Amino acid sequence: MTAAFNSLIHPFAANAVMLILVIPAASAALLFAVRDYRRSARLNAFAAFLMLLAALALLVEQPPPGDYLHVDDLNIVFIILNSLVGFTTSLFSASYIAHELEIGRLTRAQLRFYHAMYQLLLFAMALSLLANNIGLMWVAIELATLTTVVMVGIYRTHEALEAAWKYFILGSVGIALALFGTILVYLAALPTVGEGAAAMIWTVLMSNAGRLDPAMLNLAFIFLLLGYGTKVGLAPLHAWLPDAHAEGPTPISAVLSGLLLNVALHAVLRFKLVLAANPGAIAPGPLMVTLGLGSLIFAAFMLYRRRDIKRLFAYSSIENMGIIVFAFGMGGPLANFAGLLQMTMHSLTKSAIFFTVGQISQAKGTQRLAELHGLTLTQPVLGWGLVVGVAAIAGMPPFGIFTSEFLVVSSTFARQPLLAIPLVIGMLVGFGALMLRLHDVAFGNPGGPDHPVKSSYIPMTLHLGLVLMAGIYLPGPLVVWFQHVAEMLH
Amino acid sequence: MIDGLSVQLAQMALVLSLAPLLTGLVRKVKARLLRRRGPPLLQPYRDLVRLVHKESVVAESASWLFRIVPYLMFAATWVAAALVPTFATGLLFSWSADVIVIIALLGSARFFLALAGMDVGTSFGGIGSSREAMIAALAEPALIMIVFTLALIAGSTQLSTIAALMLSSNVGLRVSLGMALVALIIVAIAENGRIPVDNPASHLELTMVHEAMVLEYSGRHLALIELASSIKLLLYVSLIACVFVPWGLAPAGAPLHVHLIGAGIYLAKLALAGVLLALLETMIAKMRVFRVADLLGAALMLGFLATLLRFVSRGM
Amino acid sequence: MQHLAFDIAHLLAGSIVLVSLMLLYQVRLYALLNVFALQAAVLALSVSWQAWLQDAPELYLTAAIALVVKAIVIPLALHRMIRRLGIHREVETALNIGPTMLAGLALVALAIAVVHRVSPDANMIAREDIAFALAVVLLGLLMMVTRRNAVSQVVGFMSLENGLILAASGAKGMPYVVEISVAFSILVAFIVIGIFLFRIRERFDTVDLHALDQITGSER
Amino acid sequence: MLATGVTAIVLGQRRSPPIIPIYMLCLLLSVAGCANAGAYLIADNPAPSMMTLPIGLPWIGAHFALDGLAAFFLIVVNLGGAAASLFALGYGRHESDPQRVLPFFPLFLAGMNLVCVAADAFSFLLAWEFMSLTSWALVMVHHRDAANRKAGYVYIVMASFGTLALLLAFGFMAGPDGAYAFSAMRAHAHSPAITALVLVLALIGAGSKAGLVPLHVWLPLAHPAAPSHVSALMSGVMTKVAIYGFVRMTFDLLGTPPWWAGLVVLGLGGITAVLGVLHALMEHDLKRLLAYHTVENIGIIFIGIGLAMAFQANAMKAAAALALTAALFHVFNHSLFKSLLFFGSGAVHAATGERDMGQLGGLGRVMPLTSFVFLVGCVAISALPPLNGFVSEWLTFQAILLSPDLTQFALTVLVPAVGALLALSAALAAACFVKAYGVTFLGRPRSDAAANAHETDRFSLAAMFVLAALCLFAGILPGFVIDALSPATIELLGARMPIQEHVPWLSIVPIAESRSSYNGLLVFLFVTASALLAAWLIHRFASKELRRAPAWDCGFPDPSPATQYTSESFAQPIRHVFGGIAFGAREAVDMPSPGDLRPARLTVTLHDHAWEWIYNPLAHLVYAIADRLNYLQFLTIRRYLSLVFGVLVLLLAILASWPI
Repeated sequence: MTAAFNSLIHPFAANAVMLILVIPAASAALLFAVRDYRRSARLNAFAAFLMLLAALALLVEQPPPGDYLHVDDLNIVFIILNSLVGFTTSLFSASYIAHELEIGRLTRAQLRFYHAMYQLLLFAMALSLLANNIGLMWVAIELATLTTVVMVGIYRTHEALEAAWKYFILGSVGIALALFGTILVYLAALPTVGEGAAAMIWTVLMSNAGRLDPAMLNLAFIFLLLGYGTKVGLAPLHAWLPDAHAEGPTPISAVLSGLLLNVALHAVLRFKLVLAANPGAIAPGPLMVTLGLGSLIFAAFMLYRRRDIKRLFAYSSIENMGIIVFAFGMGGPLANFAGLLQMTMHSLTKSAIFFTVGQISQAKGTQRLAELHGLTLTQPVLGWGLVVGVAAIAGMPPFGIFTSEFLVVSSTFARQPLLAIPLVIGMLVGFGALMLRLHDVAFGNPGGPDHPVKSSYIPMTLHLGLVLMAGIYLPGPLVVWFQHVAEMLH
Repeated sequence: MIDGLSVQLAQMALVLSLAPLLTGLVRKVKARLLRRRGPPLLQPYRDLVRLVHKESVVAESASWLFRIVPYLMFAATWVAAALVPTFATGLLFSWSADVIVIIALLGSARFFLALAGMDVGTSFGGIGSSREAMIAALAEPALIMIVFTLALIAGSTQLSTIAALMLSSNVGLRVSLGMALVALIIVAIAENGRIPVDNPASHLELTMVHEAMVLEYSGRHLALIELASSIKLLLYVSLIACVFVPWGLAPAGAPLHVHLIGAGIYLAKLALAGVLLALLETMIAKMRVFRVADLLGAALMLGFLATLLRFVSRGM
Repeated sequence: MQHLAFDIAHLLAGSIVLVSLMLLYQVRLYALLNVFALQAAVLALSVSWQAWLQDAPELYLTAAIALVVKAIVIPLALHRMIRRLGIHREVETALNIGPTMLAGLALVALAIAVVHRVSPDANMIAREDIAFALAVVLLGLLMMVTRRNAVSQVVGFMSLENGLILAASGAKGMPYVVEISVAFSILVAFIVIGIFLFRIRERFDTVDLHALDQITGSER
Repeated sequence: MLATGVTAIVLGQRRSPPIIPIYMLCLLLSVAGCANAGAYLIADNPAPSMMTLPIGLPWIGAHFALDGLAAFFLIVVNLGGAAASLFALGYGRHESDPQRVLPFFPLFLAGMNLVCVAADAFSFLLAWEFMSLTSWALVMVHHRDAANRKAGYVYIVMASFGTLALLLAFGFMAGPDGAYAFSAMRAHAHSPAITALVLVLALIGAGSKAGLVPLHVWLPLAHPAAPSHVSALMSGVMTKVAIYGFVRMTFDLLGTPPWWAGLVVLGLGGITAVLGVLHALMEHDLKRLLAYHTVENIGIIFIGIGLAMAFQANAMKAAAALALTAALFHVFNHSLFKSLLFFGSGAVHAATGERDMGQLGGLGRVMPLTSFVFLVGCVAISALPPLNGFVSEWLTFQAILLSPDLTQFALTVLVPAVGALLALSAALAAACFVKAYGVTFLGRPRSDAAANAHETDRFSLAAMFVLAALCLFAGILPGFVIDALSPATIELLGARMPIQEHVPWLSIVPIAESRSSYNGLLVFLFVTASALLAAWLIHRFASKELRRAPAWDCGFPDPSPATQYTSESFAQPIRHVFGGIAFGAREAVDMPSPGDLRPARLTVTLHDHAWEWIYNPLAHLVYAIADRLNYLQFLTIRRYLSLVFGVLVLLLAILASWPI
């Protein structure tokens, strides 16, 4: 493959792109070898950091698209977000996992495995984001799925294995559907683009999207939407998501919510663009709007009956994904901008929340909501961190999600008032549920044991700080950039 | 200016001096109607003087409020009465307060009296205050409604203006006015604690309202309260008089003899009103406290209806 | 000649659909496995026919994989598993055979109706093949949904995959068909191993952890 | 710009733990804010000052503007803020865990200031919701009490509900291209349909914050839950900020409202006023009583606003100016005396640890100063002359008297009814505060806590006395306040009340001398003069000796304070009259048979219709749906697959039947 690169891509940028892929791949291989878990944790964080640097380098210069990989504004957003959250999560997981080892939930062997898998996951996600070839994209997402399946099951508890199994089966079906969609896209492109790999290259598809066979595209999009939508966690394809979040290690929950969902969403967006560029095909918007609204309202109601704090926030991820998909489905510069913003903010906030939740569950020794009370008294930092995080995720100012939800709702209402009503209702219902749980967890009379928390608060504070800043002030370049992407998605 | 001032002062003195007389008159006539001889006309004055010279006994549990309330109440009532045209419209300070303010002044007098009733911390004081509050809660809106009716007819809430307009007899007979009159009479009876709402002569604890509130008062304080309540009665009488039977009211800046005539006619009106009130009180029985609500509700409805008529059609 | 070639291709594809319907019809696990092996064989045949048709030699590899892995290895493995785990031999249906067959026919009709929308100017072979492939995929899903045994669900998943391979091989000059078929075989292998590891006797949903500890000897 | 300064410094200061500096700082900043806004109002022909910061929503930025309306409300906010800070200087010492109050108190103030100066939808809503968030945090200060947690929950949900309503309204006014700046919205002409929708949404949004019936349910829960100085802010000031939002949206951004809007607002206002005061009468918790009274006063204010809308719709500018002035005047007054009363209740709470009036009584002797200022507050809120509450109600009455000229029949029928409701609520308010003051401060102490109470600290007293003085000032010299309000009315309605400062004897004349006029100063002087005169005469010429003796009480002196009238027994006659309609009140007497020694029991059940008809059903609905959907959490993999399969088949079917 490297040969293809050197021939196709400008050296420097090629290096950046290559690095993004090579670093995690190499370190994954390396981490399999490293025995000492402390060193491996450090190595893990370091590799993630390098990857972040490489991703930032893409801002400086973007290589021209190649047959396999390409970089455009759209996936740069995702890549940088991914590597950032990946880095912070690796920081968090270093301390978290150490604690898990102490209390004996994990063995050293599993730990090695864990770190290697972590890097492998980063690699898979980066690959699927960078892939210009829809087949490659599919492979990468399958890889990411398998990795996370293994990670979810790592605790070997009955629940964990069931969750992993459920995830695995549903995921495989999703993968199969996505593959069928991919084949259909190829067939749609066959008459115009001609045989061979060219018909699977996204840029090529885009450039003559207008002349692809619409009926075939429609068929393909349905399969792709369902296949990748399973990964996005859209209701009713969401079933794997809550259990996987609840039973896996918390850093993995953070990565799942913060990153993997975005990756799948990115895939959906790619094909949405192809479809939108084709006059004859059905408009993808309504489909996505419907699915988004459905997920939002469904998840909002599901929040009420949750007993496990991680499952609770898993459902809130579904809710947010619903809003994001809704926004992209609405289209238009405002809504797209809002969708991007919401996605970024959700990744940051939700991972921060999972950091907090992980530390809470370590401090209290349970994830059951019924046993968590009055955290602001016993664990002030965690308690207030959770309050801030939930306030942010619930769309309270002065946090970024308020901005994006403001844009989504107001722009929707101006264009499609009838759509805005269920949207608002869903938001309100979800808000009520989150606040209800927050009151019980963060306030009231504390109970249960209190172990000291060793893991660092830095990732959480960093994320929440970013979200806060975004709520008050969005830097100009970022705005311009997002607007450009929004235009591109339009 | 000068005569305005003189009229004002004359009226203030007049209401102060006439009020006990009216009370005495009512008592006398009632007694006569009941085949009793009854107290002499001037008995109220004697009572006041005696009370004023007695020492006043204050309960141990009474607070500072208990002792200033009588003065406040008396002052508020007196000022209110001073602003209702009795025999002349040209009151100097009539512009300083319209009829709404007058009502509100009476309201604050009642407010403080009710507080005083609760001050000592006895059960009967509480009874009185709470019933008074209930009565007032219905009487005041009714009064406001009546005022609306008048104000909408006269295009003003200034009593002098209203009276002047009524005098200028281009008002004619109106349905709304009639309703307002009936409502006003009911309210007046309720506000002054006359039968059938309350019996000023009663000392049967469970039925009394006003008397229960002032139960703990004695001496000069009691005197002031008694005086205030008789002034209040006078006020209502002269209110009804100046709005509904304004004849004989001396217009502003009229020569002296007109004022004297006006004063004479006013005295006649007072006497008439006293006799009528006595008649009414002897004819009907006191009603249970919670029936009062129905009576006052009726008054409120009447007042509201009158206002509504005024709103929807100018003619009525 | 060319026309005849297409007809043969269609014949094979159609017969795969037919076999899928037969799969739905089975009530005993062994019979189910046998029929599935038959389907795999037919698939191998059609794939190799496509290889000859498009003279794409790598498709022969795909055909071989289909033949070896899915027609022979996995059925045998499942046979042994059924015997080992003492899974009883009946196919438990969530929906009875009759209705399932009707649903299957409806799905085939739906598949054809959907693909019929595709403008005919797209080359014929693709169009027809897609119709059949789609039908096979849907039938596989139907199988997974209406059968309760883990084994029969695996079979359903694999027949779904057969549909994918069919579509891929039908797509003229589609790259990575081999890789895809390999990847999928791995996936299927995972599932089968999973079933074996977790001692999933009857249902997909209940994993038996005790067995796992015996196997991996991990302390918890 | 001032408010941003407030925010900045406040944000800088907020983390430092000690009490004094923070409240001092808030005090100074608030006073500065007052001065600034006041200077703006006093200045002849003031020009609105704009300012845009490159924060908030990108490509629009955060607009801030200071105009008459904003300046007036800034005064209200900062006056309340200053008083609360001053009060808190003393009261804050009683706080159990101050570190939960200190960070949010300044932020809360800052949020309210920001709302008043925000000039684009985004920063407005941001400040609005920020205000809710911080106040929610303040409500949750005493979170160990489950009732407070419930209060906080209801509050935050209602708040975000209101915010979403406002958000939708702004979305409508901004249009699809997102013109969120207020200036753009003003320029933009709105179609009737949109105007109607925006009005309804604004009413819901602002009403839910202000406590308009039936959106008031959170208010009596949340306000008492917070520490008293915060309750004062929430009740006295934050509700006013909501009023500001409503006035801003309806009069300023939408332009001339349609007449039916006035109808709706009037009706709601009237109902709110009466229901609020009736609820207050039924309360025996002092702070809840005050909170319900806030509901009543909000109703009165909305009556004024509704009248203004009706007049404006009929192009009766002068009348509209009168009505709006009355409303805004009442806003000012209510912020004064409601803060004062909440401070008083806080002082009582600090001295006795009790909020239940059933445990209080006789505080007038142990806390004379507090009881005096509290009395002033009671007289003011009961709309009795010569204090300020009366003036605004008097103005409202004057406005009502102008309304026969309205052309719409519905209005001419509704307005007198609303007038009756207004009068009723005023009378009931008087009754209610006779009860509140009498039971709390008069009579004999009902508990040891009340008996051993002692006067509060200097700061608290200072705060309360300042407010009382302001109440008196606004009551006897209302002309100045009215003139200060004129810039706002001119901006919103293009009209103003006649200039009052040249009227002789400082009396106020709404329309014309002949029509009506009122002179608080003279009335005040007359009353005090004649009272003093009477006192002097009697003490001079008649007896002035005084003897303390046990209470007579018709010869049944009762030893136990329990025989005093309690708040429930005081309200009983009124409950008899109104309870049936307002609360569906039921009484059940359980009288033991003769010879039976157990005590007789009288149980009274009251129902809050808002809860029973709206909120509980909603909650049940949500939970029912949640339960239904919850089955989806426990399906087997096969069923999940069948979900996926179903969706797939559905989509394919749709596609197959899609018309090309």
